[in-house]
Amino acid sequence: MTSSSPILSAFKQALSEAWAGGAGLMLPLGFFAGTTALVPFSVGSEAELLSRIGPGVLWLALALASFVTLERVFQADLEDGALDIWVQEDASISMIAVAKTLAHWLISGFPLVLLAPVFAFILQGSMQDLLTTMLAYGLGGLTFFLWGGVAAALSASVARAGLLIALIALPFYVPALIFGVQTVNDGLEGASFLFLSASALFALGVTPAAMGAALRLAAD
Amino acid sequence: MTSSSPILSAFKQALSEAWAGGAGLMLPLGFFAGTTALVPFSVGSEAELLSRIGPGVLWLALALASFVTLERVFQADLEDGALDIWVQEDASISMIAVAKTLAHWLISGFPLVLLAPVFAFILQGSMQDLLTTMLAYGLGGLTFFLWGGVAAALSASVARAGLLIALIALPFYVPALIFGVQTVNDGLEGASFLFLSASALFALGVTPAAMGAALRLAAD
Amino acid sequence: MSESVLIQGAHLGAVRGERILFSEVSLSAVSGEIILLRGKNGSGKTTLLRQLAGLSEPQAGRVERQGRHHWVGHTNGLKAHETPRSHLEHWAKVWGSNKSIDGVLEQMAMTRPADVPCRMLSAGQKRRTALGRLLLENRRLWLLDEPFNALDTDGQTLLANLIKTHIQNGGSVIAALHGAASVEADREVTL
Amino acid sequence: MSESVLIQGAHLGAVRGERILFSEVSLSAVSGEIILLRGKNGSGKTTLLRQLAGLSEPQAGRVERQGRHHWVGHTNGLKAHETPRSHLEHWAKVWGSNKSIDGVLEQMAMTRPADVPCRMLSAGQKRRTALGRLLLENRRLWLLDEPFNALDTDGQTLLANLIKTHIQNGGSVIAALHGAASVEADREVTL
Amino acid sequence: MISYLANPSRFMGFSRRAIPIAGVLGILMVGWSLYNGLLVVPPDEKQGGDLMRAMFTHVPSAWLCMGLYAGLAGSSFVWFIWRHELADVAARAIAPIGAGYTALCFVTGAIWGQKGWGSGWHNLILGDSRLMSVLILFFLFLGYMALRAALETRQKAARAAAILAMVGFINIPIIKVSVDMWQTTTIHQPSSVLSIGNSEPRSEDSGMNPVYLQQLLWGFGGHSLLAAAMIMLIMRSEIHDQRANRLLAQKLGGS
Ligand code: HEM
Ligand SMILES: Nc1ncnc2c1ncn2[C@@H]1O[C@H](COP(=O)(O)OP(=O)(O)OP(=O)(O)O)[C@@H](O)[C@H]1O
Ligand SMILES: Nc1ncnc2c1ncn2[C@@H]1O[C@H](COP(=O)(O)OP(=O)(O)OP(=O)(O)O)[C@@H](O)[C@H]1O
Ligand SMILES: [Mg+2]
Ligand SMILES: [Mg+2]
Repeated sequence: MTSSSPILSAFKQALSEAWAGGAGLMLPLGFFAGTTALVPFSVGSEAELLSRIGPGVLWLALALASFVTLERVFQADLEDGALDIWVQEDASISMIAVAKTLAHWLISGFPLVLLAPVFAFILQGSMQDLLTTMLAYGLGGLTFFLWGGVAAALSASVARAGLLIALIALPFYVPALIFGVQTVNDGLEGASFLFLSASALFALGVTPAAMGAALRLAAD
Repeated sequence: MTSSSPILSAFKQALSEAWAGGAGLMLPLGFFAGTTALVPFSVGSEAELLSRIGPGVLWLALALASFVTLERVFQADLEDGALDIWVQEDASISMIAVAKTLAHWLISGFPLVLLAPVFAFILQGSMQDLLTTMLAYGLGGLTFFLWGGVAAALSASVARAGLLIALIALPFYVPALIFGVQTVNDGLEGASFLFLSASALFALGVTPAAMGAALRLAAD
Repeated sequence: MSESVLIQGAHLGAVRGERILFSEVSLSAVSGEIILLRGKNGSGKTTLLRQLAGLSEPQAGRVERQGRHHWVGHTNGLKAHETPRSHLEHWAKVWGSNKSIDGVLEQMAMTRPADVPCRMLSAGQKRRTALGRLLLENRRLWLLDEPFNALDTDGQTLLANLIKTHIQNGGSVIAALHGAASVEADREVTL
Repeated sequence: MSESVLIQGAHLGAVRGERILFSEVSLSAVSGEIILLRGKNGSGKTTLLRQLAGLSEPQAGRVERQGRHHWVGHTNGLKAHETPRSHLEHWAKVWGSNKSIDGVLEQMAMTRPADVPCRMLSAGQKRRTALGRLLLENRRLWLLDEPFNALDTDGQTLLANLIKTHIQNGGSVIAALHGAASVEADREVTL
Repeated sequence: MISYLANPSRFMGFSRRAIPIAGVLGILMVGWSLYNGLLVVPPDEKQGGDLMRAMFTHVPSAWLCMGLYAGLAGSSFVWFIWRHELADVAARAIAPIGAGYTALCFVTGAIWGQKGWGSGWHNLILGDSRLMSVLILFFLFLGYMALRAALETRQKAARAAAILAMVGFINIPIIKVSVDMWQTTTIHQPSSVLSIGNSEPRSEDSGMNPVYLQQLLWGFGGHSLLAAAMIMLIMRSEIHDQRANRLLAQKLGGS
C-alpha cells in the first residue's frame, strides 16, 4: 500500500466536506466581503483611517475564518466515529490531519487571496504590489489554519470549543500576523517575507506531530 | 403546569452547558483579551490610531464571539435529540430558544461589559463615560446574540455552518453595531442610545418567533 | 375522537427524495394497547413515528393526539455535559414533576453512574437514562423508536416490565421494533 | 505469538473515574475463532474492545496484534455529507482496495439508498453502510461492537452469514453482544 | 390574477406566452432608454458629464433591487402561510435576479461616480448611507441564496429561506434608519462627488430635467419587464425539475 493514497483521499474527503458545508465558494467570499463591510460601521468611514487599518482588518478576518471553519472539523470526526477508523490506519494520523486542514484552508482561507485585489482596492490598500499581498495572505492563512488545526485537535473532545480554540491558537498566530502585515508593507524583498515563509514552513513542520498526538488523545 | 418553569430550566441547562463548554468565565475573558491583543499587531501600535479604532475592534470581537458561540448551540440539540424533546413541549420552543440564547450571551457576551473598563484603558478609549460604554456593549451584545441565534437556528441542520451563520447574520448586526458605536461616542443623552435600546427591543420581539419556526423546521 | 383514543393518524403519507416511503397509513391507539411498527431498514418506521409525535409534518394525512406523550427516539436527547441525575432533574423540573429522581435512577439501575457526565457513559447507560424520562411523569402515550437497542438482557426485561405496567395502568405504546419482541403486540403495522 | 494468533491481550485493565472497570483480562484469538464479549451495560466491553483495537491505551497489560483489523464500533464513522457509495469508495481508495463498490452495496442490500447523503439514511441503513467496510478489504481480524444493533431481521441474517463466511476463510471475530447471539461463539468473555 | 396563476399548470400556460412578450418589450424599452440616454440627451455637466449617462441603468436597477427584495419577502410570506408551491418557486427565482440588479446598481453607480475615482471612490461606497443600504441588501440576497444552497432538502430549504426573507424584510426599516443615522454623524466626507450622488438630483421636484425623467421611466419599465421575464424563465425550468416530485405528492393526495 502506498502511503500517499490515504492522505490524498483524506484531502479529497475533507474538500468535499468543506464544500458541502454550504454553497461552495460563494460562502467564504461572502464571509470575507461581509466582515470587511462591517468595519466602516464600527470604526467610521474616513478614507485615511480605513486605508491605514484596511489590511489589518483582512488579517483579522482571515484569523476569524480559520477559527470558525476549524471548530468542528475534528470534533465531528470524533463524534461520528470517523476518527476511530483514521487512528487505526497505517498512514500516520498526523498527515491525515494536515491534509484535512489544508483542504479547509483551500476552501475557506484561500479565497481571500483571490479577493485580495478587490479588497485592496475598496479598503484603499496600495494596489502596487498585489503579488506580494496575495502571497502574504496565502502563506499567512496557511500558517493560521495549521495552528488553528492544532487548537481544534486539542479541543476536539470539549463540547463547545469555539472560544477555546480561539484562545489556544491566538498566541501562535502572532508571528505570522506580524510578518504578514510587514510583508504587505515592505514587499517581497524585505526580510519580513523571509520570516513569513519561515514561520509557514515551521508550522508545516511542527503542527502535524502536534495534531496527530492531540487526535490520538481525543480518540482514547 | 406553569409556563415559566420550562423556560427557566432551559435557561439553567444552557447556562451550565455554556459554563461546562470551557473553563467558565476565564474563556470568554481570555477570548476578548486575546482578540483585542491581536489588533496592535495587525494595524500597528500608534496610540492615536488605536484610540480611534479601539472601540470598533471590541464591537467586532463581540460579533465574533456571538458567531463562534452560537454555531453549535442548536446544532448540538439537533444531533443529540434534545431538540426533539423540546419541540414537543407545551412551552413554546421560541421561548426556550430565547432562554438558551440569553444564557449563552450571559456567559460569552456579557463578560465584555465587565471588561469594558480595562479595555477602555488599554485601547486608549476615553474613560469618562464608562457606564455608557458598558450599557452599549450590553445592549449591543444582546442584539447580536439574538440575531445570531436566528442564523444559528436556520442553519442548525447544516453540517458545518460557521461561515454560513456569519454571512446570514451580518446584515442584521448592522443597526446594533452602528447605534452601539454612536452611543459610546455620544453618551446616554444622544438619540443613538434610544435607537440602540429600540433595536434590542425589536430583536427581542421578532427573533423568538423566527428562532422557534427555524427550530421546528430543523427537527422535521 | 372518543375519550380513550389516545392518538389517531389518518391517511398518512411520506415522500423522501423521489420515493414514496409510505402512503395511506392509518392507525390509532386506544388505552391499553401496544402497537408495533414493523418493516425493513429504511421502510419508514422512524418517519411515521415522528409524524405521529408531531415532530415531522406529514406530506399527506393528519394526526390527532389526545393529551401529551413521551418520546424516546433513536437518539437519546442527552447533553454531553449532563449527568443522568441532572438530566432527569432537568426534565422533571420542565414538566413540573415531583417524582423522586433517586427512585427513578434506582429503578433504571443507574444509581452507580448517576453522576458521570453522559459523554462518558456506555451506550446502554445512555439508553437507560433516556428511558428514565418515561417514569418522570404519567403520560398515557409512549412513542418509542427501537427502545431495546443497546440494552443488556436485564435492561430488556426491565423495559418490557415497564411497558407491561404502563399498559395495565391504561397507557398505550407505539414502538418500532426489529426481531422478536419482548412484549406482546395488540396490533402490528408493517411498512 | 504463533503464526495463527491474530491478537493477544494480556493482563488488560481499565480504570474509569475511581472505578476499576476490569483487570487481569487476558484473551487471544486464533484464526477461525469467534469470541463474544458479554456483560451488563457499562461493564466495559466497549472499553476492552477499544484497547484491543489500539484506540485506547490500556491502564494495565499489553496488546499484540498480527496484521491489520477491521473496526466497527458503536458509531458508524459516516460523515454527514457522504453517501454510502462515496463512503465505501473513499475507504476503498484509502486501503488501496479494488473491490467493486457496486458489488458491496448490493451485498449489503444498499443499492437503493446508495446515493442518499448519510444524514438522511435510516439507522439500519447507516449500520449496513458501516458494515460494508468489512467487505472492502480482506483482513483476518474483525472487531465489532454490538454489530447487530439497528439491523432488521434480514440484516441480522446477512451479518451472521458474513461472519460465518469470514470464519470459514480463516478469519476471526471479536464482538460485544447483548442477548441471544445469532452466531455461535467459540469462547465467551464475560466482564 | 395572482390567485388565478397560483395553479402551476395555468402559470405554465400563461408564462409560455408572457415570457417572449415581456422579454421583447423589455429589451425594446431598455434599448430605447439607453439609446436616448447614451446618445441623444445632452450631458449634465453638474452630474459628471457624460458619466451621468449611467444613470439610465443605475436608477432603474436601484429601484428594482428594492422592489425585488419586497417581492422575495412577499412570495416567501405567501408560501409560508398558504404553502402555494408556486410562491416558493418564485422566491427562489427572484433571489439571483435581485442580487444581479443589486450588483448592477453598484457597478453603474461606480461608473457614474468615476469622477472621484482613485482618490475617494471607495469612500463613496463606504461613506454614503444609501450605498451602504444597498450593500446590505446585497448581503441579504447572498445570505438567502447561501442558506438555500446549504439545505438540500427542497422543502426544508424553502421553509428556512422563507423565514430568513421575512425576518430580513421586517428588519429593513431599522437598517435603513441606522444607516442613515450613521452617515449623518460620520465626521467628514470628501464632499465633491457625494453631494452629487446624494442630494442634488434626488427628486423630481428639485428640478430633474424632464428629458432625463422620461428616459428613466422608460428604463425602469423596460428593466421591470425584463426582470419579470427572467424570473418566469427560471420558474419554468424549476417547475419542470419538480414535476416528478409534484406528481408523487399528488399521488399521495397531498397538496
Ligand atoms: C455603488 C454606488 C451606488 C449605489 C449602490 C447607489 C444606490 C442607489 C440607490 C439605492 C438609489 C435609489 C434611491 C431612491 O430611489 O431613493 C439610487 C438612486 C440614485 N443614485 Fe445612486 N448609487 C450609487 C452611486 C451613485 C453615484 C456615484 C451617483 C451620482 C453621481 C448616484 C446618483 C443617483 C441618483 C441621481 C439617483 C436617483 C435618485 C432618485 O431616485 O431621485 N448614485 N442610487
Ligand atoms: N432525500 C432522500 N432521498 C431519498 N431517500 C431518502 C431521502 N431522505 C430519506 N430517505 C429514505 O427515507 C427512509 C427513511 O426511513 P426511516 O428512517 O423512517 O426508516 P426506518 O424504518 O426507521 O428504518 P430503520 O429500521 O433502519 O430505523 C430511508 O430509506 C432513507 O433512505
Ligand atoms: N469518568 C468516569 N467516572 C466513572 N465512571 C466512568 C467514567 N468514564 C466512564 N465510566 C464508566 O465506564 C464504563 C464504560 O463502559 P463501556 O462503555 O466499556 O461499557 P459497555 O460494556 O460497552 O456497555 P454497553 O453494553 O452499555 O455498551 C461505564 O460504566 C461508565 O459509566
Ligand atoms: Mg428507524
Ligand atoms: Mg458498549
